[in-house]
Amino acid sequence: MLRIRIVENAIAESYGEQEMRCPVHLSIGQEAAEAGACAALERRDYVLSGHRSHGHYLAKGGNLKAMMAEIYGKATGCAGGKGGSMHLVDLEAGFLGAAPIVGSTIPIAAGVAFATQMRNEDRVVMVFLGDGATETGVFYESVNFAALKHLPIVFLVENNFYSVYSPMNVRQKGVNRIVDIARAHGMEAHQADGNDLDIVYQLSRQAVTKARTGGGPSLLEFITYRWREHCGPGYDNDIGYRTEDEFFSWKERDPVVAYEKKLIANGVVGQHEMDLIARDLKQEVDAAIVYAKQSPWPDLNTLPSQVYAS
Amino acid sequence: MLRIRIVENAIAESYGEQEMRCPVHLSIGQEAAEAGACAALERRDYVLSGHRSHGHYLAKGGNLKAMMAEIYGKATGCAGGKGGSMHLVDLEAGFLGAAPIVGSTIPIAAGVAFATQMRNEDRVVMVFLGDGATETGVFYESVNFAALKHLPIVFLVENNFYSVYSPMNVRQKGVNRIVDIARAHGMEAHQADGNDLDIVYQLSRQAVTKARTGGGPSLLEFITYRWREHCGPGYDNDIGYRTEDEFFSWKERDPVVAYEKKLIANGVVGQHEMDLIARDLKQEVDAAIVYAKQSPWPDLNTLPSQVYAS
Amino acid sequence: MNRQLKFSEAIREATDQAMGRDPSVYIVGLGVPDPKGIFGTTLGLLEKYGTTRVQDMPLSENALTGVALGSALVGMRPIITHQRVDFALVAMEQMVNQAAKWHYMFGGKAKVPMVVRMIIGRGWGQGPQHSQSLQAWFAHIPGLKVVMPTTAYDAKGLLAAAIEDDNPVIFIEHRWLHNISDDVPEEYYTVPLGKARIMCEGSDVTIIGTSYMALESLRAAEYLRDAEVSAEVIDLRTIRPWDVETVLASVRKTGRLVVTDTATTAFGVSAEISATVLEREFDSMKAAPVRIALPDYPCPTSPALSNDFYPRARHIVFEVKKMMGQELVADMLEDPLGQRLDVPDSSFKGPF
Amino acid sequence: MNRQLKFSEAIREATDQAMGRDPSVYIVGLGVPDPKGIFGTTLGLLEKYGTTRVQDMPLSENALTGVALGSALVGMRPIITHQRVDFALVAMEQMVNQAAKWHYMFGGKAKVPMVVRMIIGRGWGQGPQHSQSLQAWFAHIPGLKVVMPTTAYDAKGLLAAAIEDDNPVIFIEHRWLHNISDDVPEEYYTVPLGKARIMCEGSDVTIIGTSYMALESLRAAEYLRDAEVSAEVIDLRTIRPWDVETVLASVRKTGRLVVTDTATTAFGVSAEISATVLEREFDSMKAAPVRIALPDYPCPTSPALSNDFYPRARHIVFEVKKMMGQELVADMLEDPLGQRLDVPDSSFKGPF
Ligand SMILES: Cc1ncc(C[n+]2csc(CCOP(=O)(O)OP(=O)(O)O)c2C)c(N)n1
Ligand SMILES: Cc1ncc(C[n+]2csc(CCOP(=O)(O)OP(=O)(O)O)c2C)c(N)n1
Ligand SMILES: [Mg+2]
Ligand SMILES: [Mg+2]
Repeated sequence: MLRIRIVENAIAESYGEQEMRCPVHLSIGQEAAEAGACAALERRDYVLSGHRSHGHYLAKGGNLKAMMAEIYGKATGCAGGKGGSMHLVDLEAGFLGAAPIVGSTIPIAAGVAFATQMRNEDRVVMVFLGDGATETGVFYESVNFAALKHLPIVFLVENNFYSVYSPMNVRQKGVNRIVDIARAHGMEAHQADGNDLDIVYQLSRQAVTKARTGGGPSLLEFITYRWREHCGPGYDNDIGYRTEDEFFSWKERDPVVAYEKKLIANGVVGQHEMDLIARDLKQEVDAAIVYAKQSPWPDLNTLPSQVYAS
Repeated sequence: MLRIRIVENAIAESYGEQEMRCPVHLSIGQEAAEAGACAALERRDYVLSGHRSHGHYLAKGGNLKAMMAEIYGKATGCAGGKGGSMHLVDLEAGFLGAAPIVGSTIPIAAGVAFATQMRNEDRVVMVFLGDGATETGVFYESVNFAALKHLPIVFLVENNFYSVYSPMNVRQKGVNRIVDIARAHGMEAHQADGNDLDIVYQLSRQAVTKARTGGGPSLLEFITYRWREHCGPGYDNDIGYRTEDEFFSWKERDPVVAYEKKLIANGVVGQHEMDLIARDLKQEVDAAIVYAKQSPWPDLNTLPSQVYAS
Repeated sequence: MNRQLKFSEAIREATDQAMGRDPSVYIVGLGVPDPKGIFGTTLGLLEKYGTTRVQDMPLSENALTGVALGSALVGMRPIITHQRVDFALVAMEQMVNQAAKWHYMFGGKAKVPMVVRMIIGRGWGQGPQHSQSLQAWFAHIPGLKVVMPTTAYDAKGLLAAAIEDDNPVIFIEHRWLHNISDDVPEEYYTVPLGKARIMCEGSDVTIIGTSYMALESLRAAEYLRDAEVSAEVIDLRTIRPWDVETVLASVRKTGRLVVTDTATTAFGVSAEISATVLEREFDSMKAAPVRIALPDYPCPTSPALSNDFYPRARHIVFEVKKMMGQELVADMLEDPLGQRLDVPDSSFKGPF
Repeated sequence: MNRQLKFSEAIREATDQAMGRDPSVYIVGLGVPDPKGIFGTTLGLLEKYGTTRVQDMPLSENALTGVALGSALVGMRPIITHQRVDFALVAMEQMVNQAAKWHYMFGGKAKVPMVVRMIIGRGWGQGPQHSQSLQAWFAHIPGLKVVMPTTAYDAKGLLAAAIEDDNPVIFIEHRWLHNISDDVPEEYYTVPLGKARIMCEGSDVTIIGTSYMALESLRAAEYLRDAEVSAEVIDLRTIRPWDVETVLASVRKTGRLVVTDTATTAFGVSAEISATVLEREFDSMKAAPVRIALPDYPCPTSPALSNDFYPRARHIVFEVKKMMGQELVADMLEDPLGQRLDVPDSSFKGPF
């Protein structure tokens, strides 16, 4: 969780250098939902995601250097430079891919779960999506299919109240719409505080265990908040789609700080230890950025290749 | 209701002559849901439908001769022969159109309701769909939109258990999935016996009144049964996707006969009067078929016209 | 070796044999296991391979395309069927943004071996929403392959090759071909994607046909023989990648080009072929190229209208004679037999 | 009359004026009323026309396209916007099966006056799923009209004409044009759909451009002037119906044809234009036609790769010189300034 925060902050800081020449969607503020959910998975399990995927990639154990290099458009990037920030992949880590057409990776994840089920493999699939994605036709179709086939999948919704700059009230109605949709299909569903790492982990653990033991799919909706602008490194409270008050009320509920405090209060770790961990992580991230910057550009002859597999 | 039955039977009888050169989807067995729902509407209200639309067209007051001529591909057809059975239209009757891509007229109907609302018109929109259509992404998207905008619309689902030859259990899960989906969006929804004309009418009347008085959308799911084959004039219980037992149990619950019996039992009408009505209707239908057969073919120069409106 | 099989049976046999050879092949689609079995092309598979590998689905074409894709990512080889290409319009996003690009956009890390079967047709009052032919759309998308077999032999071999292929392959079947028979070997074989078939050799004009239009082109070549015109008919078989070299070689010989297609002419497949040939073989050309495909409006339902909607052999003959400077009989475009243009040969057992 | 306006402002002004003139015009799209206002093109409309006529929407492009259609059936004139054409892939069914055919399939009983605005672009690391250009798809569909303005003047006039039109019009804007200014009258005016604009006259070669490629074509014509080649540049402006007569007249004069496009070359718009010209003006042609558009793979994200993905003026110059038999300098395709090909002029204020 802290690692995601540090990586995202580092991206935000370096973005201004104009060397990351692709859009980035940072998830600062939402780390608990991402880290907590992935902590419930095994390495062999699969994760898919959408446009805001750095946190999911890292939480699932994706290679940090390959991610940074990808954002920098380098040959050493996880997609050889062809994908960029919105197309991360790390097959060894079970991060099967992220793609930015909202909603589109949801059925793909269901298909992965379908294959897993057909082959009787001991793997669970988790797909991350936002509140906006729950308005796409393909989301509902996928929920119906997963329920029908009793697939080993967890639909992990991070509800951060916005789709770009559009608030919930211009997009959805119904008090518990998202979980109720899942339940209408006979699927177990829970809504909970997405900024509380322990709660996220517990619910995710339950859902993953259920899926693993043949109990079928679940949907989890975690309420959280994106701190930075929708796309890009800055803040955008000033442009008027949300209030500073709202922003600060969420900033006070910083999931990273909250968990740190909890760990320290419970005596699991001391403040100094925490600082050391943070320092090490920062060094790791800085090294990844250096690695990315120093990596070679992809060779021009890779441009027309990989259109077709053979 | 009886009229729909008689028309559909006449189509079934004449189809073998091979002069109706287009697919037909008959709704024999489902007439109560169609007649009862449309009876709750005013002429100025709008209806849209899908592939199985003869009953909706007639119940809304669509011109019978124009429909028959359309099925026969004649110039006097309601779409000038360009549409056929799957593309009925009668603007004067408020039947805005039917189209056979499953699910597709649902958002179009929502759009009609949206316009009605924007212009503050006193009109309600009713869109007919089947149980299969509730699996299309666009159905859910439309329900979400209608609930969000509080549109004056009624989603009228005729659940006849089959999508072509596919039964519910290979397509959907959840005990009351269809109504629960609507409710998840904060929309009022009811499931009821679609073969009982009075029940259908009452629920439809409530939903229409609600929509008309600013109460927003509703979804009504009526359970019913298609007697004939999915597409075409015959029976197809023999091919194996459903049992004769099932078929006969529904045939015993014939909505037309049931209502006739009720009327007679309640002394509203006598058996002889009923027979006279049936005879008149049969004559009307026969005349419409003669009209259709005698009508001229569309002129070849209409072939490339009407691609663009001007 | 001289076993006759219908096109639809050839499709079924290819599916059956591919499923028998490779446990990762499965088939899903609306009605796949139902008693009609997608015009007979999937009959018997359920009994043989069971409900896991032969599946019906909810009326959710978009999600199910994604599901097929997802399963392919982890090693399955799905076949997904659509009874009309029109229905697949709801699934364009998955096919075009996702399936076509997945291999490229992840730098070759993953692959998507899947086959999307779609059916196109002609007439029978199906009307505007059940009669489109959208191969040009798919062919425009790098990352997809597009196959349109004509003969039963090719149907079997190309479907087998499509299933073996590691990429998303759009497999388009013309309903009027389903009942046409030819020699189809019993054993498993593949026909390579991307290779055209010269259906008959000729020296005066090159006629390109695909799918059902290859048959009309062949018929035209017969009529033309009587008029002392030697036509070479090429069945493209694969639209993307198409066999440029075979076509260019033919045009170098004939100097004349007629391209037919089952779809709307404007912005269609025939434009690409014509443009490419003219770019590459301008100096070989003795006459302006001609395209023969559908007119620029939707297909009407009434037989009185759709009758004149579809081009047939005599339209090809007419254009070729014009191109050769031969005398044109004024009424040759009218059908002497009064046969309805929207009704297939008697070998066809409708309905669609 | 000499007021300068940016393309994006021209779009906004056309929308504003159309809404002011006709109460049935409304605009809906993801982010339409948000603070960024679709790259500035919808800013201020909410304040002026209120929340009923200027609407955001759920992330449901398919349904909302149907909603727009439905409202048009009963007399509204919706404009629906998509920030990328790629996002509109989920809405193909409504546009192609429904909106395009509604008028025809009901025998002219109803009409669908609606405008679908879509944005295309170039580069900036948008990658494979945010960079497609699908005008060929829409142009292949009878019943749709397809407009692609280049100048701010045309953007305003063509959008106004599209809104007035009684048919579904696909209106495609290139993001690199949004910040380019030219003379735009304040008063309301329309530019007729279906008419090309001769951007500069010439006698040696006809260069067809649309949208952003019309600007590259113009630049190419300037370079060519130095090489004593007189190029006529035609901006098609409308892709369907396109202005065949203006193009043919030009080719009759020049005998040479270069067609550029913002999309994948294969099976694209440029094929239709090339094929039509060769069919109709074969005898006028002095050289083989050439198409200059995108290569046959998706757009990669890394600037090191996308740099070489997009054709520019010098690629056009190169092809024209070759066609004219002029000497070719070996390295002319390389950029002397080392300017990145995926970055627009300084007039562009990104990001996409
Ligand atoms: C089909 C589609 N429509 C629109 C977009 C543009 N878009 C990118 S992200 C986004 C918002 C998604 O909101 P949500 O799912 O809540 O995720 P969040 O950004 O809040 O993490 C939109 C509309 C898109 N990428 N795909
Ligand atoms: C998008 C789409 N997919 C498939 C079809 C083929 N199809 C026509 S009717 C139908 C069944 C629809 O079932 P339902 O909605 O329950 O209506 P019913 O036929 O029972 O009245 C199907 C699958 C279609 N027309 N459109
Ligand atoms: Mg969100
Ligand atoms: Mg049904």
